[in-house]
Amino acid sequence: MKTIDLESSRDTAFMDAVACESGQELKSCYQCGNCTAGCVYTHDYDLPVHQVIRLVQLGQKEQALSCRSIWLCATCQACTTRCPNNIEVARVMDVLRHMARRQGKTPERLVKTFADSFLKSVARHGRVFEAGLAMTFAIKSGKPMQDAGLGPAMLTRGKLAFAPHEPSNQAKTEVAGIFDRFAAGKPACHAEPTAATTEAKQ
Amino acid sequence: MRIGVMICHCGNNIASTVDVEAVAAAAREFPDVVFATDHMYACSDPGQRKIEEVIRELKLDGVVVASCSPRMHEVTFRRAVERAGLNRYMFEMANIREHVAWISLDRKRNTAKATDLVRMAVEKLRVDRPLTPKSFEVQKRVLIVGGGVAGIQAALDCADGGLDVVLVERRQAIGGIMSKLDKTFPTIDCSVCVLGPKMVDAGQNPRITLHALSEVEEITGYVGNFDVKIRKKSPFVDWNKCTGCGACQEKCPSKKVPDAFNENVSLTTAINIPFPQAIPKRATINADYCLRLTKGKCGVCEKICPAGAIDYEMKDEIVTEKVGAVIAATGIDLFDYKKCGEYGGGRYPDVITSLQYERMLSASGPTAGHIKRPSDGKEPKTVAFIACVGSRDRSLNRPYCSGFCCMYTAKQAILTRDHIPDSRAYVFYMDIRANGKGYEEFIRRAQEEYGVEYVRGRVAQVIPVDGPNGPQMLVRGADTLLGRQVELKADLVVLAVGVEAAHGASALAEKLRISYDAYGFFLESHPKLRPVETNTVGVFLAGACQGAKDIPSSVAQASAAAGKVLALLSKDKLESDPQIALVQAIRCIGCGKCERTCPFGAIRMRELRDGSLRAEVVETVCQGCGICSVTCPVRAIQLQHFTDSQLLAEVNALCRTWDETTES
Amino acid sequence: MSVRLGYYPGCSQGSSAAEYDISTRACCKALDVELVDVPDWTCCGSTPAHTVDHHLAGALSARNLRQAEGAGLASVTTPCPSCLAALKTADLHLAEPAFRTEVERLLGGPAPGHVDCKSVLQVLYEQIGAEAVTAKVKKPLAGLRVAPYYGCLLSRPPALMAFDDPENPVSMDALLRACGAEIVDFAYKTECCGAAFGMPRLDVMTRLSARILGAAVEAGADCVAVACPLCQMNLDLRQGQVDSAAGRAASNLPVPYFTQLMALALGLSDADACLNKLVVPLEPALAKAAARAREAAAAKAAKEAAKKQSKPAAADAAKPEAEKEASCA
Amino acid sequence: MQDVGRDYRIIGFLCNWCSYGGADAAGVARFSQPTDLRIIRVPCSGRVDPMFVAKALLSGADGVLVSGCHPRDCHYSEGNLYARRRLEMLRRFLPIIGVDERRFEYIWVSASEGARWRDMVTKFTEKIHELGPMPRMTEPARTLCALEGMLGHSLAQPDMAQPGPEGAAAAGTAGMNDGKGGANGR
Repeated sequence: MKTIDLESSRDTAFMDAVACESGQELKSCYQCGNCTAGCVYTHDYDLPVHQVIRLVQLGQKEQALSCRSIWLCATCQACTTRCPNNIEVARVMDVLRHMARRQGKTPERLVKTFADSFLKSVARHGRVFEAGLAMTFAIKSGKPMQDAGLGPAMLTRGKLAFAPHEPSNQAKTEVAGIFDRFAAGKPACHAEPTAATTEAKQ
Repeated sequence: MRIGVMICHCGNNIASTVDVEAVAAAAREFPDVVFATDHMYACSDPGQRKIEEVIRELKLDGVVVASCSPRMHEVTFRRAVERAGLNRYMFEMANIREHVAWISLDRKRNTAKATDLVRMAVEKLRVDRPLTPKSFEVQKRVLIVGGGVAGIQAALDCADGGLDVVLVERRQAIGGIMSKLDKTFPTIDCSVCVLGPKMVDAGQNPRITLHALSEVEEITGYVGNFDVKIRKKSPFVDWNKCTGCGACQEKCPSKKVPDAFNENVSLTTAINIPFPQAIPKRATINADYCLRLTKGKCGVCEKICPAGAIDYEMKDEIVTEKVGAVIAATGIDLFDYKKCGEYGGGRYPDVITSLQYERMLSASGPTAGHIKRPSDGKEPKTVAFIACVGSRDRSLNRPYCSGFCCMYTAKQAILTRDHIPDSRAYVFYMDIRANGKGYEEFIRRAQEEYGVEYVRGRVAQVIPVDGPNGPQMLVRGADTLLGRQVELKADLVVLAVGVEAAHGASALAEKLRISYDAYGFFLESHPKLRPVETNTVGVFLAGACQGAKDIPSSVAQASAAAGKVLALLSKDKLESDPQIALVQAIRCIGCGKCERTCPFGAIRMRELRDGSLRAEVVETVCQGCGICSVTCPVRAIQLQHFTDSQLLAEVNALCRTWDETTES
Repeated sequence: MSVRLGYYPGCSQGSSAAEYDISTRACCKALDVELVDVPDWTCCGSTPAHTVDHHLAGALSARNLRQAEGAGLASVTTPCPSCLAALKTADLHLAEPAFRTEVERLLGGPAPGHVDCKSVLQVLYEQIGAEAVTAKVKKPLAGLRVAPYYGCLLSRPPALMAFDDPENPVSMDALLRACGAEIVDFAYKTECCGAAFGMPRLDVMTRLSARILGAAVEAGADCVAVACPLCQMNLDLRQGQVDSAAGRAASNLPVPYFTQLMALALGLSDADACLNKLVVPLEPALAKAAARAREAAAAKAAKEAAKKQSKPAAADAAKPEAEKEASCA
Repeated sequence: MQDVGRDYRIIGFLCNWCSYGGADAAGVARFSQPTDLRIIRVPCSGRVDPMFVAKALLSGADGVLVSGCHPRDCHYSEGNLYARRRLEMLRRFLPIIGVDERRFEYIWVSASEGARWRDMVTKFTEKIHELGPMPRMTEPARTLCALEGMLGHSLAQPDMAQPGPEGAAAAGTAGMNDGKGGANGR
């Protein structure tokens, strides 16, 4: 394993960005490992949660953003619930994933594909059109047969609506608008820690 | 008036962010100031001699020192000026370290602020008056609250020093937490063998009056003369008659009473003597479980008691004691393990606290020293210890380190391997805190000699599972050194619970008029230099009530507190602080407002010949708060050294200087 | 008492979780909880949104809160924990000026004020209560052994959800006990089932769900009661995938929504419980339970009879008991 | 905190046992704070006469902060409760005599709360900077006497602690009766 030059590889801008976008104070993490201990996804992670946090503490942007773990976190909140230092760990994992996306890093392609297809469906119909989502994903994923077996079971039980049950056009345009403005890009984070977040800390 | 001023560098503590020469220069221009200089260390011997020198040479009648907080060195400097023949109250201090140099790096502003503070001090000094303390008799007795190892040690030391001691213990026997321990680290001494004799001494010493099953109800008065009201709870047994034979305990039909002394891992009887070495060895009836007291039937103990000591009608009793000093030694309680739901304490029988485990290890405990897990009484082969439960945890508002859990956990792991040679002991820890004599060595013994497995990482969760032979607890942890998730199927899980201030500690603090921190631990009057004193003169601290401590530290602090008390009460008379209220009779209109507001009853109304009333301050009782000064409609009563004009002198000093700065 | 609340079904209630929607509405009606649908609601963004961007997620949820606010609904309830988490998270962070500003940019309009969001479970447990439920039970689920599975989000993180015990929730236990069911010791109440990984990482999802189903079987449960459409889909629809991935025989463990079980106990029509929508049928479990209840009742009756010889007085008191048991079984 | 040429005039009355200790603790912990505050040590917040505060504000202080022990934690058992009652009364009267009551605050800080002290001082100082300098009062002395009337006090009377030297007397009460207008007999 290659040596980390703590000083030269320390990306403080990155550290600040994570702190700012997540509203979490990572300096207060003392690496007890509770998050890792309780995380049911550790089994599939390439880096345990506490080490992901550690990388951020040391400003190791490249490594932190290219790990698979940040894509495999399901936000089940076990870590956040049990952190002895009141750090919303899951929120930090979210933020790292956001950054990785912006950098075009996607070690877990299908996870990204699923999220994208889901949101596309929402953007088009205002609500998720499950059948449509399943189809699109099946095709994009290159594993069209994975869930094919489930089709009949759902159909016979009327669990698979063929047509999306959509809200009014008005509502659909509003939702579409949200996505358009989001695509138009957002300002960099300059969020001072505010009421809710500081409160949560106490 | 001739005033001298000394500005202290305090090495570079002050000088690095305050231009002390400039402050001294400015001071020379202040009214009545005939001398001003700066000095490297005003509190040092040369510093103090310099002060005395100047006072004599320049015939000063007042001195101002600008240095650290008066809470730190006011006493020091007052002694210095007194040595040079000045009255110690003709001295003022400006706090330019804690309140200036240490809170800002802005040299320009700091210097201006320091100058202001010196000006305020000078202006006050100009209206200060010499005061002379009076002396008063003291009670050569000491009250000690709490009969744990600290309280016992303090009691014995005070008694040895010739003081009468009143020892108050909330529970029915003294000994505290130490009496529940099996062995002690790092020597693996038998705990009760070490403590037992001390308990006996405390019980037998003619100088020590022991009030067990009692609590301090109220405490009034002041150093040298405290009046204490003590509530002696009714044991429903006349302890003067009871011989502690235990016959009642054998016959008592109510046998389903949780045994508090055994941390509720076992049951006892409604009437009981908590443990064999109990001091006082007297029976007590638990009113919540006694059939006679709850249902009106039974009465077996009364029938069989050979001494006829049982008294179901017995009521609480209030006794009053006069003492000259108080030592608080209320110790600690354990963190409630139920608050950590993820470990299932209270839900799963085989998840227990370290103190419950300690009782199991103890030969006099419920299992007679054999480790048997609660669920099925089987001997556990795999025991998991989880450290820092309720310690170093902000989410539980317990951010502090409890200090000794690392050590007792190592001890319990060693004892486990001792009791059950074919067992395995795992310790899940975050850091090992072993900063005591022989402590680190002890930890290493646990690891090397006894093969205790240490796993670095907090445990997330404990859940019940079916093991090969019977139910087990699945411990889900992490090994942060490997960066891996780890799991352990344990037969027994021991939670190394942290400590909290004893419940009710803050209430006692309010009765004693001492301060306590956010967690209920009592506040010492200076963390470094006055660790056993409190802000209330005559009240001292011993043991863990001041902050988590292990046995040696508690005993050491207890002896320290005893030493302080002995020194204090070695004098036959004490000097009263002259900073008390004084009535100007010609101004007093006898309205009696002051008498009504004084929290200490230090003011009484005296009737003159013409029948009119005048307020009068009882000097030994007045505590010098000054509430009366503000209450008096005609300002006839003034707190000496903090009079209206003295305080306003400081206010004016500030406002006036500012007028100048704005005009200039 | 009657309660009036805004109702946010969430997308899956229209299709994959239709039975949850139907049984929820039925139970609420029966328990005097008036549900007013949030007009023209849209997707809350769910997990995918917050994995992409917090402001986007905030805006998608905020739109629905605004709809509720507009309809004069001060508090909203939703059966879906994922929706709930999304709505509550948005509501919490809208208190932060910076967050609010960006969300309003995305909304292209004003963001809503505070809207109180609760899960249907919380409403039934806190605002109706077990006692009230017991009072209305017509067909107790006597003998039915249920493993209550809450999923990860209902009570976590406690700071956000502010409901029940994050480590050992008991609300569903209480409601189902009130319905006469027997709650088995189940240590996996809040263990994550694999959530949305069913499609992208089936292997991950099956590994996690396998542990939960396994634990429930081990605990001797007749069925697993759930409160989340995603959990239900993973444990029921995908049970086959789970079992085969775990390389074991079919668990055949029915996974009804807790509202379906309540609907049954409250004696609402099967259509309202719509059991036919479950992939693993519940009926066999119900039959087994009924048998179990009958035996228990019989045994009890026998005991009473035996007692009667000795102490006639006691038996009379117990007799109606026994009959009641028998009748409901 | 916005920077101005010089410090504002902020006077603090701190009880010796809790708040003064808290301020010391903040210093010992090297918590950086605004420099404007000048602290006057009193035995107990119960010693703080509302008239001191009024006097300070009317003689040009921009803000006054009084800090004592937390209720129930008072070294003199109830001094801070008297303080609270009196100072609350004063706060209500300030607007009447034309002083913005935001310039005056009373708080509780214990000897162990260094961080809390830092926060309190910073907040108060920032508030005063927002309010800007205290406007000059016309005839402060008369206003003061008016207030004395309202509060049923007479600060203007010379007190016993100054028998002889005029200097002392002047320093003591000059501000209270700067020249004429004062209600006192001298």
